[in-house]
Amino acid sequence: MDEISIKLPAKPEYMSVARLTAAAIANRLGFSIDDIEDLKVAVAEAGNYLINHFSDIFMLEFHYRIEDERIHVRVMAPNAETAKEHQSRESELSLFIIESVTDQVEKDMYQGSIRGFSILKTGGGSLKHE
Amino acid sequence: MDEISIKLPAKPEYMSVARLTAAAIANRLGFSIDDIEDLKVAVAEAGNYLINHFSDIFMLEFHYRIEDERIHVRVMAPNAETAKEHQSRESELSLFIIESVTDQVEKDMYQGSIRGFSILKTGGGSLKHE
Amino acid sequence: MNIRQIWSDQNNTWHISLAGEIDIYNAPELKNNLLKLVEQNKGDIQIDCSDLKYIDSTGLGVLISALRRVKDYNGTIMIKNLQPYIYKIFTITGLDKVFTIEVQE
Amino acid sequence: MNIRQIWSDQNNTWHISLAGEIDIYNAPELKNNLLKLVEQNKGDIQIDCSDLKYIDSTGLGVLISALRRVKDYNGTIMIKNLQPYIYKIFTITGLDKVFTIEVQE
Ligand SMILES: Nc1ncnc2c1ncn2[C@@H]1O[C@H](COP(=O)(O)OP(=O)(O)O)[C@@H](O)[C@H]1O
Ligand SMILES: Nc1ncnc2c1ncn2[C@@H]1O[C@H](COP(=O)(O)OP(=O)(O)O)[C@@H](O)[C@H]1O
Repeated sequence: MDEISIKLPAKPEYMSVARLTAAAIANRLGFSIDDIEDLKVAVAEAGNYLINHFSDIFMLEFHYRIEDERIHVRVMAPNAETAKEHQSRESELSLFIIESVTDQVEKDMYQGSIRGFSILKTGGGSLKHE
Repeated sequence: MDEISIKLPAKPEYMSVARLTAAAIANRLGFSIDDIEDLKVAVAEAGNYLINHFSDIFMLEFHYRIEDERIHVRVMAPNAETAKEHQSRESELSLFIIESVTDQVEKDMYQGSIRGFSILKTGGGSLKHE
Repeated sequence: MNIRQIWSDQNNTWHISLAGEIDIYNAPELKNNLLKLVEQNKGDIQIDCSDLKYIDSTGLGVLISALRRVKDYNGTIMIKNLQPYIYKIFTITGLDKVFTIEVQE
Repeated sequence: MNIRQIWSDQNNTWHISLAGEIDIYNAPELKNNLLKLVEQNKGDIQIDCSDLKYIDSTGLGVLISALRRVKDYNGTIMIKNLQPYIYKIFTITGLDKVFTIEVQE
């Protein structure tokens, strides 16, 4: 089992880096183009959700655990505490998308807010693929 | 100043991930295609050097510090201790390449071995560009 | 992200082409652009997405928000030449029902 | 990385084309391939690099090592259509003097 971790400033301008890393890892594991795209999308929307949700978010952490054909990734906002008053409506879209393109998602809750996502993506096509 | 850090297994198969992350970061900063390529090459050769040098290397760490048009990156093999008996001849090539495509390189020494590189790359073309 | 637009008086339509990646970083720029256009000419919008490589929830939000403005004057938004893997994001979110979409062959 | 090769009896040459990225991960595979070829036919080698996107020190080492074998029987290695930014890696390391290289226009 291999592990990869990435810490980024929780700023919109670095989400492209998060996406490319996700794609590079899935590509290395021999995932299909569709599965690479799914993982990239899920990781990006998890990051988007957290950036949009907290007013005091500074860092985003991505921990990848790689086993054979499976990638587990945790996306976290480790020290974020204060949820924004107005939740952006895109957050619902993020949640929909994450659930649809992955095999399994768990939400790490903190004081009633989602502060992290544990995502499982397998290489053989997601269970919920059309 | 923004910071990004990445930890990877020190295995040849993950060097493509290291390269893509380097390229994604330099791209985000608006580096030219040549400068993106230079940073990618430097980071990859630093990783190659460390993987080739130590017999007990498990992790590679990449710390990026980003200021305006400059990227500082440290590439490290934090717990590696035992240098291989036979140094591969490609290591000389790695050192040549790193020095030529960056603006500045410092070597972090540990018991006579290079265990890390501190690399500076500016967006305006490396000093030693042809 | 790259945005180009041409106004056609003949069919009262903005022909927009979107290329590259639209994400949380550049979606605000897209929003400003679209709002300026519909202020300038209250017409229909056709968006050509042949070269669109990625759009995230933030980008979708911008399209929804533009649609709302356009509907205020009974206009329409049509999305053309969407790549199948991006169309998937529209179906997941139910937005295939909200926009008129043509997928790339 | 993608390797294709054709043997030409007429000019006693292996025509090889290298595509994609050659790095510390797949360089051993390239080495095995090249060594098998020169065992099979002791000829010259022409490597077309039109679609080569990246080569690292490990890949250069493989080429050096192949050159050594080929020189044992007085053969040559010629590298063709190298992209300028990859040629730069050959000049930095002095390998532009060791191989015959044609850069892509
Ligand atoms: N149904 C929806 N789903 C997801 N996001 C939406 C939806 N409707 C609107 N949004 C997003 O929420 C924001 C507020 O929408 P809107 O009422 O159109 O306000 P505005 O006039 O500021 O665009 C918009 O920026 C849009 O991106
Ligand atoms: N001048 C050189 N610079 C860098 N690497 C070299 C050089 N010469 C050989 N090498 C590398 O060192 C290794 C040993 O070279 P060589 O003597 O040709 O042995 P082998 O027969 O195992 O290929 C080779 O795999 C080659 O990649």
